[in-house]
Amino acid sequence: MIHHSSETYYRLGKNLPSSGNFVRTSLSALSFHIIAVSPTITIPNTAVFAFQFDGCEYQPPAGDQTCLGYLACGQLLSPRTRPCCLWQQTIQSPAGGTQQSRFQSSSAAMEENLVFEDDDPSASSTSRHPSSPYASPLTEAALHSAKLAALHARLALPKKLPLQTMARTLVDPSADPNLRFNNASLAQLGGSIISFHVAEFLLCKYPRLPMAILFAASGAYNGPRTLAIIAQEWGVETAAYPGSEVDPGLLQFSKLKPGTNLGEIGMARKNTIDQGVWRRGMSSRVVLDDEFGDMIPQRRGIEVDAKPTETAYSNFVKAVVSSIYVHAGRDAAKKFVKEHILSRHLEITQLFDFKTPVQELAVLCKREEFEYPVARILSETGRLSRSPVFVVGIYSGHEKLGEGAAPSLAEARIRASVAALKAWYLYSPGNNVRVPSDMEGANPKPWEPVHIDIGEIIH
Amino acid sequence: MRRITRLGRSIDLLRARAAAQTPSPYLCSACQLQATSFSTTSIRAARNNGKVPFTEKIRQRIWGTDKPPGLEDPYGDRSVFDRTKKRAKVEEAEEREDQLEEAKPTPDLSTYEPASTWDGLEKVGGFGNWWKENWDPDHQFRGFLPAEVIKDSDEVTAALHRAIVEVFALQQVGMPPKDISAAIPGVDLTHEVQISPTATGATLQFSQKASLEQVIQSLTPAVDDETTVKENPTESEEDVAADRSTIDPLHPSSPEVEVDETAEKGNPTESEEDVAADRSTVDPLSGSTQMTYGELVASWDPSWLQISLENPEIKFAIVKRTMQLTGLRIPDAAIMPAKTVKGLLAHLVKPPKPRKLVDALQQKEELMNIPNVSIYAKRVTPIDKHKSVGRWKVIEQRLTERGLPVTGHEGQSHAYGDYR
Amino acid sequence: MTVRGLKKVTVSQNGVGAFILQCHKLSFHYCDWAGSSRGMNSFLRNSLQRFAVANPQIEIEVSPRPRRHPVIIGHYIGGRQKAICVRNLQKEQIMQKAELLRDASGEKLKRVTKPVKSINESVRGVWSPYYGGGITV
Amino acid sequence: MEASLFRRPVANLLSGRAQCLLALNAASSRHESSYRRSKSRLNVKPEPSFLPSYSKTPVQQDHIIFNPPSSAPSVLHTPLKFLPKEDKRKQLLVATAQKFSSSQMRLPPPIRAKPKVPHHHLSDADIAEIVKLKQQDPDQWTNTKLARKFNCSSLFVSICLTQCGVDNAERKKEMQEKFEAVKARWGPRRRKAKEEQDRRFKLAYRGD
Amino acid sequence: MLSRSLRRSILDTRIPSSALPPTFLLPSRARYFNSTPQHVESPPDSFSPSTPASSPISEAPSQLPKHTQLRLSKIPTPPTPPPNPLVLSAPLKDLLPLLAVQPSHYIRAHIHGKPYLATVGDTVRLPFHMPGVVPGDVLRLNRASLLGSRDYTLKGAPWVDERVFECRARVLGTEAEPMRSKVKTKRRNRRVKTVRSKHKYTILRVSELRVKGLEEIEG
Repeated sequence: MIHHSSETYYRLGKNLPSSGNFVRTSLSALSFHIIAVSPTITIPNTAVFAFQFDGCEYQPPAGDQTCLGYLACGQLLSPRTRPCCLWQQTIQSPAGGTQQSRFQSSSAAMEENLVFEDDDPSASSTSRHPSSPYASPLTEAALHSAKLAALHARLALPKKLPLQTMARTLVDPSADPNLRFNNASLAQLGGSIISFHVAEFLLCKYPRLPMAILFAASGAYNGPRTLAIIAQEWGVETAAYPGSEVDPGLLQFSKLKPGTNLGEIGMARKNTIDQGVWRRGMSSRVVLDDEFGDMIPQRRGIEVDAKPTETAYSNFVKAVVSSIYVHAGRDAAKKFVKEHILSRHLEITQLFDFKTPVQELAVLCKREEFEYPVARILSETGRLSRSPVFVVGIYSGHEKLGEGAAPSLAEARIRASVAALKAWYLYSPGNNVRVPSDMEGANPKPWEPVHIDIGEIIH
Repeated sequence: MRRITRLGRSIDLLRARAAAQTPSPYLCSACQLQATSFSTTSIRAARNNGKVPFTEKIRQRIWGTDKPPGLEDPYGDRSVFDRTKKRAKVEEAEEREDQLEEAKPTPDLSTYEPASTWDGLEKVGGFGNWWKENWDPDHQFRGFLPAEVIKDSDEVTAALHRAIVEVFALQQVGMPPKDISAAIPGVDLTHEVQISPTATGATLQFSQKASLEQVIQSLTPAVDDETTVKENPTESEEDVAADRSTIDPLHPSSPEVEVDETAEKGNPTESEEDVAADRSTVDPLSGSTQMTYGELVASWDPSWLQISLENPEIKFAIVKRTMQLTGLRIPDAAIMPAKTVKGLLAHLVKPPKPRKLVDALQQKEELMNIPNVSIYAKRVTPIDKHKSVGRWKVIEQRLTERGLPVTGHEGQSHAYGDYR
Repeated sequence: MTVRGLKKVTVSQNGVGAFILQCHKLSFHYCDWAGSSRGMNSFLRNSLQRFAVANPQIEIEVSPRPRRHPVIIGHYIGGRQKAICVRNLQKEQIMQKAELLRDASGEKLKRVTKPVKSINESVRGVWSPYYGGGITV
Repeated sequence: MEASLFRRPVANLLSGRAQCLLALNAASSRHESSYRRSKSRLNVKPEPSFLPSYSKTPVQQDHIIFNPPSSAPSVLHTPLKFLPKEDKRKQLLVATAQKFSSSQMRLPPPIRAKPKVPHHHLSDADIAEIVKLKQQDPDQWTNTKLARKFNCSSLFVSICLTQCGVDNAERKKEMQEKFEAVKARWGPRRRKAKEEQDRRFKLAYRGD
Repeated sequence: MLSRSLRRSILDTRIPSSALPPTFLLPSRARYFNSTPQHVESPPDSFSPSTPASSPISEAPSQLPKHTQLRLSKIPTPPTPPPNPLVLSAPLKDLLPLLAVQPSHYIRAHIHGKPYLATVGDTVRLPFHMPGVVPGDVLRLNRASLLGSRDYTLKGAPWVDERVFECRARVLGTEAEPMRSKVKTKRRNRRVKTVRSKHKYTILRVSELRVKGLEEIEG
């Protein structure tokens, strides 16, 4: 009867090593926050936390439980100087020297196993166009790109976040396979941060949402489509073809060939059905799928092959969030997510699609020890006419749970019970609920635990 | 102008007669015309010898008397230029005197014999020796400013520096700074003189190349050095006088040639050359021959720009000397507000006016430093747009592998896209 | 799995959380030679710096366009453009035009009769004759 | 009862909301010869509770009135029964609900969806009987007939049969074929009506 | 009255950090981001975080004629000292929490005397071009005649006290309507005169609407 009452284990953040996945228990809401973003770190992802540009400080987030704390140590700055091409020289400011250095820092762990594509140009021949010297623009070019500076100001990013990092967030792995110049690791972290904030917002605002609706809502807030729309509303445009001469203010990734079937790349559940992997049920989606309950695409090929525009855009947004996190701290990142992602408009009442609402409501009333729900006619008109209207209310005892109007009694009953179920699922403790991460602010009010529901109704 | 023409017309009537009457051999024809037209003396003279003017005759005929009433010469007042009345009064007075004289007994002219030659006769008129003074080839006019104006900013700076050094040198030896430009500007001795501003004016650190004495000596004109020595007998002047016997600064000599070409190497301008025209054996440039004016200006301690020009005497002298050295005219509007040398220099050396807007914008540092502004020197062509989104390399590759021209005109594809 | 979630996308309410200026790029075109762009040139010399500093979120591109009238082109986030020809205008007028382009939303001008536009569902619901009136306290 | 159900909306229409009828008329009438007239006909008086409130004298200070709208309830307003125990707002809302709701009003009549059949009154013998009859002559003993015979619901009959391992796959299939044949005989209007009904039900399950 | 309240809103700093719009969008920073120097009215020193800046409705300058208020509004009026805390009448005191706990609210805000019925996220197209504001500015709307939720309605007489709620709107920009041209002719006269008109309108978006709690109002 009660589903996952003891512990519902599900995952937010991609099903990848460094994603935040948390346990939702009824003990305390704060506990899941602490477990929330404590990812297990793999080597390539350390490149992001390790970078420091000359002149811009790295501020480790105050009291962070995340990986950044221990990743900040053991980083060293390894400048790489590369002779720049003529075009690059022409766009340099007069101050710019004849030799340009592209500063990147890398963790000591990476030093030996990482190959610089400059040292042997054949390494990145997959993505780099032969006529452009490097796969992505140099970091110096970021300082002279008006587009990039305007984007930085438009998003009102903190001054601590340098333009070089912004330029790096715009380089997709499919454009520059070198981990220290693309936004793969940034996007990794940013996705976890965004999904964490969205999840705690949804769980505190609507504590009774069933898993399917929770998946749908989080997909509506920070799914790839939404993030792509957000990036386009920021005024970010895509480069036609990545290269070092491209304006650093453009999103760079290698686009799909026209006529490619998205189903081959996209994470649609149906093609897994075609492959015979037949999984259904929320538990498998919770455990095996990504934060939106969708299939994670099998790694066909490596990261560097072409990808749809939507994915590149969403990676860019995630990378921006994580770069704010890395440079300006946790509060800035939270504020950014609040303003750009959580402030958007979603009709959460329209996410539901019930199968057997009447029975489900009966089960609910039984579970909650309410009286058996009875459908009663509140008012009606034209019962014998061509277009009658019945207004039916579902009553449990003397209390009306839901109400619906329809041209037939059965439909009206269905509508009424759907309304009652929605009213149950969309219970919200208040307009301005506090989320656990509010406790990280300066001298917060004492935390009162949020309402944790015992789970959705199954029968 | 109009009056002259009318005059011409009024003259024309009388021309033949007037020209016939009093020919003055010393006048050109134009002058003759003027003379005749304006003077009525001839008419009066004619009346003296019994000739009555035509109008008078007519009036006498009309009135039948010898003294006809009314306006004599009724047409006289028509002319604006008619001064016959005044003249007439004057003439009448003269007539009376003449009559008085005639009334006197005339002296006898027995002892008078006309001169046969012009010896002893006094000469009247002529130009004196004006022609000699002005049009002689050996007295050439030389203005105060040199003919060639110095354009190069470093050179102008050097000239200002020199003027300051010389003025303060004069001030040191106590000579009045106003006769700074008494001497024709010779070779510049002051290249290595460092100036440091003080409360009162400035102090000069002379090098061994150019000592105070040499500077002063280069400033004093050769003609009146005795007088200067007389009037202020400083020992410096004495030993200047002493070595003046040995070295003549104004005497050109052999090393000038190589100095010249170093000067050519350094900064070839006419002024430099005519400075080089009178080089002396004491060559201050010999050490710094390889030095261009730019390096020279850079070699000076910039504090010399802070020298105050409050003292009007100093200021006048510096401005005068600078004008003499450079040939630039400094208007009062620039002289008045210039409180320090810097201000004066700011007027002397101006950045050239930019021809294009891009140059003007790129001179504005703060505009160029705004991160969200991008300024292009050339028109942003479609090719530039393709390049900025990275499509151009693909287009180029495709075109080349099809063997098509990349741009309409071959080989100029690189000429596009020079940004900033 | 009795209830199924429908896939939806959140709608942006620009200004409720963050505010994104809709004009993301202004390109100023001038001509060095033609007299019609005298005012434009003086604007670029004198006023452009103030404008650019005041609007850091707009990418400003200045490029010559020989033998053409001066133009300001505003590029908007919707992908639309608005161009204003500023020939023979003084620099103050050009500043006004630039601010007009900055303040515009990039949409096509439409006649609006209702002052308030909303995407929220009605707070008090849609009136229907089947429900009673309110009880007055 | 029924009469009262009819009366209520009509009474509402006639009593409080005459201007709305007026508005409907104005919207529907095509005889307005000018934009101005139709506008002036269409702008209805605001709801009386929004007019400045006069209780003999106009109220001099801010005040809150309770005027629930005459519209379908919103699902965002959780019924009091659904509020969890620890919700702070609960007692407040309960108190006000008791204040405002007229206490102990008679409940409206329930829907008689289907005639009520007794529950859990069949013994195992009856169930065995059901299965036997079904296996003897499935065509003659349909579920409905069995249900009528044993005075239980056809759902119960089907449950019994499925539990007892009677497979009615081919029966289902031929019933489906029969239904398809019937559907093929539908005319365009009925088909349209049925499709619309399906669409309506789909929307009903979504609740919008 | 409006523009006075605008000034007050621009100078308003008594905003709880929770309800605070992002700092870069507060009026000062909004100025700092996008304001052209011809309209910088609010002196930065008036942003001292100590001076609370809302004023009792009683002293709202509704007595002054409008033009004088507009002239007053040219100079930013310094934030008025905090009045004694608002005392609510008993029925208001026990009904206000009920109004506050309802899920969604609407407001009938008045700008230049015109009412606009709006909820959070609505765009309001003012029938005039508001001077001295640039996109991104945050205005505080403090004149409301109605503030309601689904079941309850707070009615002001004539205005709801501005200490009860917080409503902010952000300036989205300026829009114009397509040019109208009207052809004017006179009888027996060939002269045709075409009158053109194209007006600018300021667009606002209601970014925040909050009914304060009792302790927040009285404390």
